[in-house]
Amino acid sequence: MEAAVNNQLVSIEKPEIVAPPDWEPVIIGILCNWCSYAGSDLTGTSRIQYPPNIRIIRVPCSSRVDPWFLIKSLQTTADGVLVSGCHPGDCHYISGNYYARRRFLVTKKLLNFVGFHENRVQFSWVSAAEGPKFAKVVAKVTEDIKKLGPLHLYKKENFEK
Amino acid sequence: MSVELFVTDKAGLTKFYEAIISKNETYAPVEKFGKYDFKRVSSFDACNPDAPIAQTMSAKPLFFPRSAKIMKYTADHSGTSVKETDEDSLAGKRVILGMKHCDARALQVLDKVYNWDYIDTDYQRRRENTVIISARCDKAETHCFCTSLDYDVEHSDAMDVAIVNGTDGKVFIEARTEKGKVFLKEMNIEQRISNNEFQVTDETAPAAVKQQYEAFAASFRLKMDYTEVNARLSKIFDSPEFENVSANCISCNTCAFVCPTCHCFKISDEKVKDTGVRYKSYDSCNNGYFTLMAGGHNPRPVKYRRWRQRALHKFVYYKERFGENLCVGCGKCTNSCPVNISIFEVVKQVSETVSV
Amino acid sequence: MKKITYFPGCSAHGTSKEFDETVKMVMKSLDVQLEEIPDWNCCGATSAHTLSEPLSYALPLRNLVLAEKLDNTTMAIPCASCYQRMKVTKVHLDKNPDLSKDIGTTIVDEGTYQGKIAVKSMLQYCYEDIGLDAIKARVTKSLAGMKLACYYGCLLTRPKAITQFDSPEYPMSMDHIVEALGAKATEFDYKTECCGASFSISNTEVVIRLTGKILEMAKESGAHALVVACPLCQSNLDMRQPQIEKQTGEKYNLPVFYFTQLMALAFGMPEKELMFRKHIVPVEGALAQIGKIEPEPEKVKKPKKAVEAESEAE
Amino acid sequence: MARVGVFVCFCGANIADFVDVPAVVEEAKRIREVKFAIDYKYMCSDPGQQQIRDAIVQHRLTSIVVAACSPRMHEKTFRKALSDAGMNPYLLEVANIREHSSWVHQKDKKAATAKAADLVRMAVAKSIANEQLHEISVPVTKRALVIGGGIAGIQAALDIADARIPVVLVEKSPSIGGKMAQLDETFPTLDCSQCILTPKMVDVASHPYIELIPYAEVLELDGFVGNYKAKIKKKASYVNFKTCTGCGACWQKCPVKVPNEYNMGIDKRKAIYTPFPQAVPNKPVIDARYCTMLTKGKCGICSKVCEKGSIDYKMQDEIIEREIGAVVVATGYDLWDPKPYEEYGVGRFKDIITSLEFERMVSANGPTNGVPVRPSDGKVPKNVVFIKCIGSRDEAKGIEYCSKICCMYTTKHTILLHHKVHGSHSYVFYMDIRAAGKGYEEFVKKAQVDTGATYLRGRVSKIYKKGDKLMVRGEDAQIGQVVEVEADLVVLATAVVPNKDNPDLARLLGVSYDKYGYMSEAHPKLRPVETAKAGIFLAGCTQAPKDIPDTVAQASACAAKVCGIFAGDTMKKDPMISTVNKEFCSGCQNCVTVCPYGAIVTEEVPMGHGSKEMRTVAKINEGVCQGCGSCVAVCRSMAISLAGFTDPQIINEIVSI
Amino acid sequence: MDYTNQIREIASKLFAEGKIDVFVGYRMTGFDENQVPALIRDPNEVSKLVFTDKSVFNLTNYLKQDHTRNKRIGMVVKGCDSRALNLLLTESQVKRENLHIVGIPCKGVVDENGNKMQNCIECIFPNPVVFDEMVDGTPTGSEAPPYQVNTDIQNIAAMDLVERRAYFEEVFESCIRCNACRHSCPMCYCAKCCIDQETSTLYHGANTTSSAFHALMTWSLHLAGRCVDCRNCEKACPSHLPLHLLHKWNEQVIYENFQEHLAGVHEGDRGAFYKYSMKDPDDFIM
Repeated sequence: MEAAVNNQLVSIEKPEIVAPPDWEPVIIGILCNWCSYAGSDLTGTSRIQYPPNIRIIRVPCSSRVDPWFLIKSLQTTADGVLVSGCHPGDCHYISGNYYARRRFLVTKKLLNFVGFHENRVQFSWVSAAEGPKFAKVVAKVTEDIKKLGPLHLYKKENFEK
Repeated sequence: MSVELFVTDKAGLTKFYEAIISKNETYAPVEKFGKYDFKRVSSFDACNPDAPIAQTMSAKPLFFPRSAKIMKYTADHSGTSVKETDEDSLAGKRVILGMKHCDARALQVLDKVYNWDYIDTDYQRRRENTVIISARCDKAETHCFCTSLDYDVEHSDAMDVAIVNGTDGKVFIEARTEKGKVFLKEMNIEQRISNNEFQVTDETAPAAVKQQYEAFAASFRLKMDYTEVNARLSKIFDSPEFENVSANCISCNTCAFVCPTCHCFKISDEKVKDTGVRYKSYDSCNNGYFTLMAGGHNPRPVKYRRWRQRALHKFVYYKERFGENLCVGCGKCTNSCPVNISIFEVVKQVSETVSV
Repeated sequence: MKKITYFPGCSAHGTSKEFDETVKMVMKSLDVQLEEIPDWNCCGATSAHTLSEPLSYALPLRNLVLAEKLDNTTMAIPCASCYQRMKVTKVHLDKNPDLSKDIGTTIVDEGTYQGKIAVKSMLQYCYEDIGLDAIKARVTKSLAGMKLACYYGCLLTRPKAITQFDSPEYPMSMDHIVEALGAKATEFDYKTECCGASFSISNTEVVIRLTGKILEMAKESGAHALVVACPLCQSNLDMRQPQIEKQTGEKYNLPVFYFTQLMALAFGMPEKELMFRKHIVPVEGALAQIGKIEPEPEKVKKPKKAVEAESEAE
Repeated sequence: MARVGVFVCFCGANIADFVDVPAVVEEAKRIREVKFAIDYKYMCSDPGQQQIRDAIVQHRLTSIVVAACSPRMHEKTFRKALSDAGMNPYLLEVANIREHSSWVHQKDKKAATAKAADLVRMAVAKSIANEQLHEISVPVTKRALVIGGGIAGIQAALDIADARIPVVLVEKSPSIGGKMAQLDETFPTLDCSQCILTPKMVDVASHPYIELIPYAEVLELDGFVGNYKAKIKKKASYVNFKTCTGCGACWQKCPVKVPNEYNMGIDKRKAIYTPFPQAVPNKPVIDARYCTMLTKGKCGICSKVCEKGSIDYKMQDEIIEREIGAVVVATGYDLWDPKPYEEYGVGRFKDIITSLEFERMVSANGPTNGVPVRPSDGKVPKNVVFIKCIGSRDEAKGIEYCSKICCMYTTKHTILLHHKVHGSHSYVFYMDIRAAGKGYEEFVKKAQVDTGATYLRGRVSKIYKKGDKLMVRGEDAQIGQVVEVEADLVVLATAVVPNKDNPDLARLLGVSYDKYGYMSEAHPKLRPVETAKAGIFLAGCTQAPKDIPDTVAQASACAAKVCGIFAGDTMKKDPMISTVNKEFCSGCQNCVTVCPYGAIVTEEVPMGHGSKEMRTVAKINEGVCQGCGSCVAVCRSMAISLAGFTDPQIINEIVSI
Repeated sequence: MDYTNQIREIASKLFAEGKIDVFVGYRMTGFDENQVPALIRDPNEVSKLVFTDKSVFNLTNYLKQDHTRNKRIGMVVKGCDSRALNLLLTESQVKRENLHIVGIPCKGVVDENGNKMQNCIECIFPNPVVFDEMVDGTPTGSEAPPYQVNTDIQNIAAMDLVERRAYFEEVFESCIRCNACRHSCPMCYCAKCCIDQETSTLYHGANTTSSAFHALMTWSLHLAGRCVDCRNCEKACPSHLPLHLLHKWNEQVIYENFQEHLAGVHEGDRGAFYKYSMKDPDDFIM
C-alpha cells in the first residue's frame, strides 16, 4: 500500500494522520553492547554513512530488552524501533539473544495484529565486525519507516501532535 | 413543582429523539462489544435510549470523567510554569438521552459531595449545562433495588424530562424541572402538538402514569428497608461477617468503576521531557493499595477491611454526612461482578447479624 | 512421459545439427518430451556481454520468460554457451529480483519473470534428472572397448557459483555417463582447459595451439576418441584437427563425439542416423574399438598378515 | 534536583568538522537539569579532564555527561576523572556523538548536529537516573587452567607455576608437545625442535605446581573470573598410568596397525600406542576405535604381555571437577585441507603432499628416516616444487588472511631438501615473501643463495601428470610467461586454520570467535591476550596464526595476566549487576531459569512486616552475576533491576529524544 | 454435566479425613440460576457445593488470595483450570502438598445465554492435566481434538491494517482501566502489578486510551505463552472487551513458532518466554 496521497505522507495504519511537510521519522535503535553497539562503532570508524534518523540506546544484551521498551518508544517518541543483538550462538552472555528472539517475534506479531505495520519494529543480528551491515540495516529501516509515514500509536498526551 | 405532561406514541417519540439529536450536542447509549456506553451521537440509529440497565454503563463519566486532565505544566531551564488544560469537552450545552432513573438520581447524590467543602466547578458547569432525558424503566431487572432506597422514583426531579411508557403504545413525556420545561419549549413542543405528533394530556394521564409506576414497583425482586439497614450497619464495624461476605471477592475494582455514585479518585502525573499532565482518575476501594500511604502504611491491607469500607461508606458514612445512601440500587456492580457478588445480598447478610 | 523445455540455440540448426538430432533421439527413447520454446531468440553469446550488460541479460530474459510460459519445471540446453548465458541471467535475477523489471523494459514485453524454471545443460539434465541407472538400463549395445577422453570445456561447470554443477576443475559427470554406456573414460587432465573457443576465426593461431595441447593430452591418456557436450568445442577439436596435425606433425586421429551421439549408439540406434558423416575426423577407427576388450591385469593378492584397520582409519 | 554537567568534545576535527559543537552546547544548556555545559578540543586530554574535575566542584554537579567518542573507547578514562574529583564514577554517561553522528553523517552537518543534540539530551536524561555504584569485591580461587599442551600451553603453564600458582594443564591427546613436537628443525636458526621442546615438556611433568591431565577435554566451565568451576573429562586410556612403567611391551606386541597421526599417516602405529618416543607422559593409551579387544572382544595381547597388569579394558571416561580462577586457552591450529585445489589434482596425484607431511619425512625420527620420498613409488625426488599460499590469501577457495609462517617454513624446507637429497633442486612458487621477523629476511636470502632454489613469483594454475612426473604449470609473473616445471614431488604450503574444535570450545567458555574460528581478543591492539570474558586468556594460534617466538611471547603474557588476577586475595568487580526488590518479587523463579550463569538463587522472607509467614523471593549472587539483564526483562513484577541499565534510565533515554 | 453429588462426597471425605482446611468449589448465587465460587471452610456447608455446566469461573484464581495461601486446599478444576494450576505450581505460587485437586472430565461450560462457550468448543484439554482424583474415577478416554486456529482470530487477521487498527482502537477506547481482567486472571499473581507500581516507568495512572493500550499490551505480553484460555478476564470485563483475541493470537503465534508450546500442559513446563530452542524462527531478523 502506498503511504503517500497527494504527495503528502500519511500514516499507513491511520490514513487520517498526515505528516508535516518536513517530516522525518525518529527511529530508536536499541543495541547490545558486545556485538551490535560495537558494530555500530565500527560503522563510525569505517566512516560508512547512513541516514541520521536513528537514535541509539546501549543495553548490555538484547535479552535486556523488555518488549514494552518497544511499546513505550512507539507510544512516545519513535516512529519505528530497531533492536539489534549478537548473532545466534555468539551472545556474550551465552543465551540472551535466544530468549530475546522469542519475545521479539511475539511482540512484532502482536503489534501487527492490533493494527501496526510489522516494519514498525525490526530486528537484526549485527556482529562487532559487521560495520557495513549495520549501515545497511539502518538505511533499510529508515527507508521502511519513511514509507509507513508518521505513527499514531495511542501517543501519550504530550506527544500528540 | 410544576409538571408538564404530554403524550405521544412510539413514532412521535422517535421523531422527538431525532429532533433532539439534530439540534443538540447529544449523548446516548451506544452499543460496543455488547455493552452500551454513553457516547456523543449524531443520528438516532447509532444509539439506543432504551438500552437495558444491566448492559449499560453509567453516564457518570460525562460529569466525572474516568480520567480528567486537571493541569498541564512545563518545567525547563527557564523554570516551571503551569498551563491551562485543554478546553473541557464536556462543558458545553448538551443533552443526555436514555439515562435511567437510578443513574440520574446518582448525580443528585454526587451533587452533595461535589458541592460540599470544595466546590468542583468543572463538575458544576457540566451539570448546569446538561439536560437529562431519562428513559423509563418498565420492569425491574434481576439486580435492581432502587425502590428500596430513600428516594421517590415516581416524583424524582433527577431528570429534566422523563419519558414514561404507558399502556396501548402510549408514551408520556414529562418535564420535571424548569430546565426541562425550557428545553421542551426549545424543542418546539407547541409545533409538535399542532402537528399531532404530541398530544396535550387530559386529566386521566397522571393516573395512568402513576399506574405504570405502581406496576413497576411491584416488579421488584429485591426489597429491603434501608433505614433499618443504616441503623444496623452503624453498629457493625467489628463484625466478623465481613470476612465471610468478602471471601469470594477477587478485588477486581469493577464494582467501583461501573458504580454511578463511587467517586474516589487518584492523582497521577505523566511527564515526558519538559512537559507534564496531571490526571484525576478513578480509583477503587477494592484495590489492594487503595489509600496506601507514602510511608508504606496501608490502612486496609486485607480484603475484608476494604469491603467493610465499601459497605459502610455507602450506607453509613455518606448517610451520616449527607443524609443519603451512596447507592441508587441500579445493580450495575452486581451485574458486572465476575463472581456475582451482590451488594444487596452482602448488606443484607451483614446487617442480619445484629439486631436494631 | 516427462516434458521439459528445450532451447536448441543457433548452432543446433547448423554446425551441431548432429547434437540436436541425437539429443532428440536419445530423449525420445528415454521417454522425455522436448518442448521447444516458440519464437526463441539469440542467447547473446558471445558478444552481448562484452558490449552491453543490460542487453546480455535482456536477451536471455526474454527466452526465460517465454520458457516459463510453457509450464515445465526444467529447461535443458544442449549448447554450452546458450546454457551459460541463460544460467548467468537466471542466477543474477534470482539474486536481484528488482532487476527483472529494469531489464524488462528494454525488451518486448512478453510477461514477467517468475524465477520458477530450472535451467540446466543437457549434460546436467542427463546426469541429474535422468540418472546413470536409467541410462544404463537403456543400453542395448555396450561401448565396451572404447576408451574416451571426456572434454567439458570451460562453460559447462564454471564458474561454480553460476553453474552449481559438478566440479569446476575436474568434473566427472560425462565420464560417468560414458562409463554407463560401457566405454572406459581415460584419466584426462585437460578436460576443462581452454580450446580457444571463439578465436576460431579471429585468431586461429591461438586455437591451434590450445586445441593441439588438448588433443595431445587426450592421445597420451590412451583415448580412442574425445567426447564433448558443446558445439564450439566439437567444432574446434574436430574441424581444426587436420590443420593442427599439419602444424605439429603429430597424427592424432581422434574423432570428437557428442555424448548424445554415443548414447544413441549405445541405445542401439542405427549408425547412419547419428550423422557421423558430418565429422571431419573419421569415426570408423574409434568405433571399431567397440568390443575389443583388454583383459584386466590380475590383481596380486597380498597375504594377510596383520589385522589391517586402514579402511576404517580413513 | 539533579545538576548535570555537559562536556562536548571537538575530538580535534573528528567531531567539530561535521557537528556544530557550540550549537550542541547551547542545546544542552536549554535542558532544565543542565547547570553547566562547555565544549573543548580534546575532552580526554588532561586539560579536558581537568575542566570536568573543576566543574564538578564549582557547580556542585550531580551527574556528568561527556559527549565525545564511543563509551567503549573512553568511558573508563572519564569515570576516573569523576573519581578523582570525588564523585562516584558511575554518575557518568557518555553520549557517543563521534561514532554515532559525526563520522556517519558527514554529508549533512545540520542533521548530524541535531542528532548529536538528541544524543546529549538522551545521555542527560539517563544520567539523571544514574545511581551511585560501588565496585564489588569477590574472592578468587588461585588456580589456573591451561587448555592445550602445545608450546603455548606448556610455556603458559610453566610461567604461571613458576610464580607458585597451581596450574591444571589439560591436553586432548595422550602427550603434550603439540604441533611443535612434529617439527624437525625450526626457522630461522634451524634449531632442532625436539631438542628445545622436550626439556620443557619434562619440566611440565615434574613441576610441583602443575597438575598435568593428558588425554582429557574440558566439558564445562561455570562461574566467573576468580571463581570458575571446570568439568574435565578424562578419556578412558585403558592403561593405569599409576602402575605403567612405559616399557613399551604392549605396543610392540599389539597386532592392530593404524595410520600414525604423528607422522601424518605416512606410516603406521599400533592400536595401543604412545604418540612418539619422547611423549610426556610416556605412557601408552589404547585407541578404542581400533583395539579389537574393545571393538570385538578378541585379542587381549597387551594385557597378557604387561608385567604390571596395567591394562584395564573396562576403564571408563572419568569426569573430574577443578575450581579455578583463570583460564588460558592454547588450542593451537590445524592445517587447511587443500582438496578444493582440484586443478592441482589434489587427491588424485599421490606425489602432491602437504608441508607437514614433508616435515615429517625430513625429520630424523620420521617415517622415512629423514629422507623425503615420493609416496607413489618410494623414490627419492630430485625436483621438488613448493607452492605457497595454498588456501591462504585465497578468497575463492580458501581463506582471506595470510598464514604468516608458510614463507619461512618453505624456505626451511628448501634448505632441508638441499641437505638431505644431493643433486636435488627446489622450485618455489610464491606470491610474496613475507619475512618480517628477527633474522627472517637474512634466513631467506641465505637459503636462496645456499640452496640455489628457483623462486618463481606467480600462482600455479594446473598440475597434470605426464608419465610418472607431475607437470606444474604456472605463471612466472616476472617474465610474464607461463612456465612448466617437471616435478618429482609437489609440496603444498597449506594454510594455518584454527583448531576445528575452537568454535565449540569458545561457546563452552563463553568467549567470542571470528568467522574463521579464531577466538577473539578483547582489543586487537591494546588487549591482545584477553578475551571479552574476564579471566579467560588466549595464547598462540588460538587467537591468530603465529610462529613459535610469537606464541611463546603471548603465552608468557597470558601468564603475567593470570598472575595479575591472583595478586590479591580478592578481585574487584564491575557493579553493574542485577538486584532484586523483595517487596515486588512474587517468587515465580522464571529469572532463575533464564539466568545463563546460575547467578539467581532463592531466599525466604517474611510475608509482610513482622509476619511469621514466609514467602520465597529471588536473590542475586553478586559474585556470579555478569549483568546481562536477561532476568530483568523476564521479570513481570519489575522486581529486578540492572544497575547502570535500569528501566528509568532506559525509558528516560527513550522519552527524551 | 452434573457432578454435584460426587463433589459433595469428595469434599465431605476430605474434611472428614482432615486433609484440607478449605474446599474451593461452586455454589448457587441464591438469587438466580448462576453460580459463584464457594470457599467452604465448614464441613457442614459442603451441601452448598454444586457443579454443572454453569460452573464457569476458573477457581485457581483463589490460590493467590490471602485466605487460601499456605492453607491446605481442596479444589475443583476443569481442564483449562488445571493448566493454570500446573503453571502456578511450576512458578512456585502454590505448594503441591497443600493441594488436593479434584478433576472434572469437562464437557464444556455455558455462557449466560446457555450457549456452550467458544473456548470450550475449541478446547483441546477437556480432562485435567494434573489432579489427585477425578470425580468419575478416571478421565474419559476421549482423544482431545487437535489444536485449531480460533475463528475470531482468523477474522481479525483477515482484515487489512487500517481496519484492524480501527477495530482495536475501539477496544482500547472502550477499556475503563478497572483492571478486572488482571485480577480475575489466575496467572496474574504479582505482589504488585508492574502497571500499578508508582515508582516504575511502566506506571500509567491515568485511565486514558494510551494507558489502556499500554496496559493491555503489556498484560497480554506478560501472559503470552502462559495464558490457558479460561477466559476469566473476558467474563470479568465490564466493557465486554474481546480480550481473548490478544491472548489467542499470542497463543497461536507461540504454538506455531515455538515447538507447539501450550501453557501449563506439563508440570515444570514454564511459559514460552522462559526457554528457547535453536530452531526458533530467525527469518524475521535481518
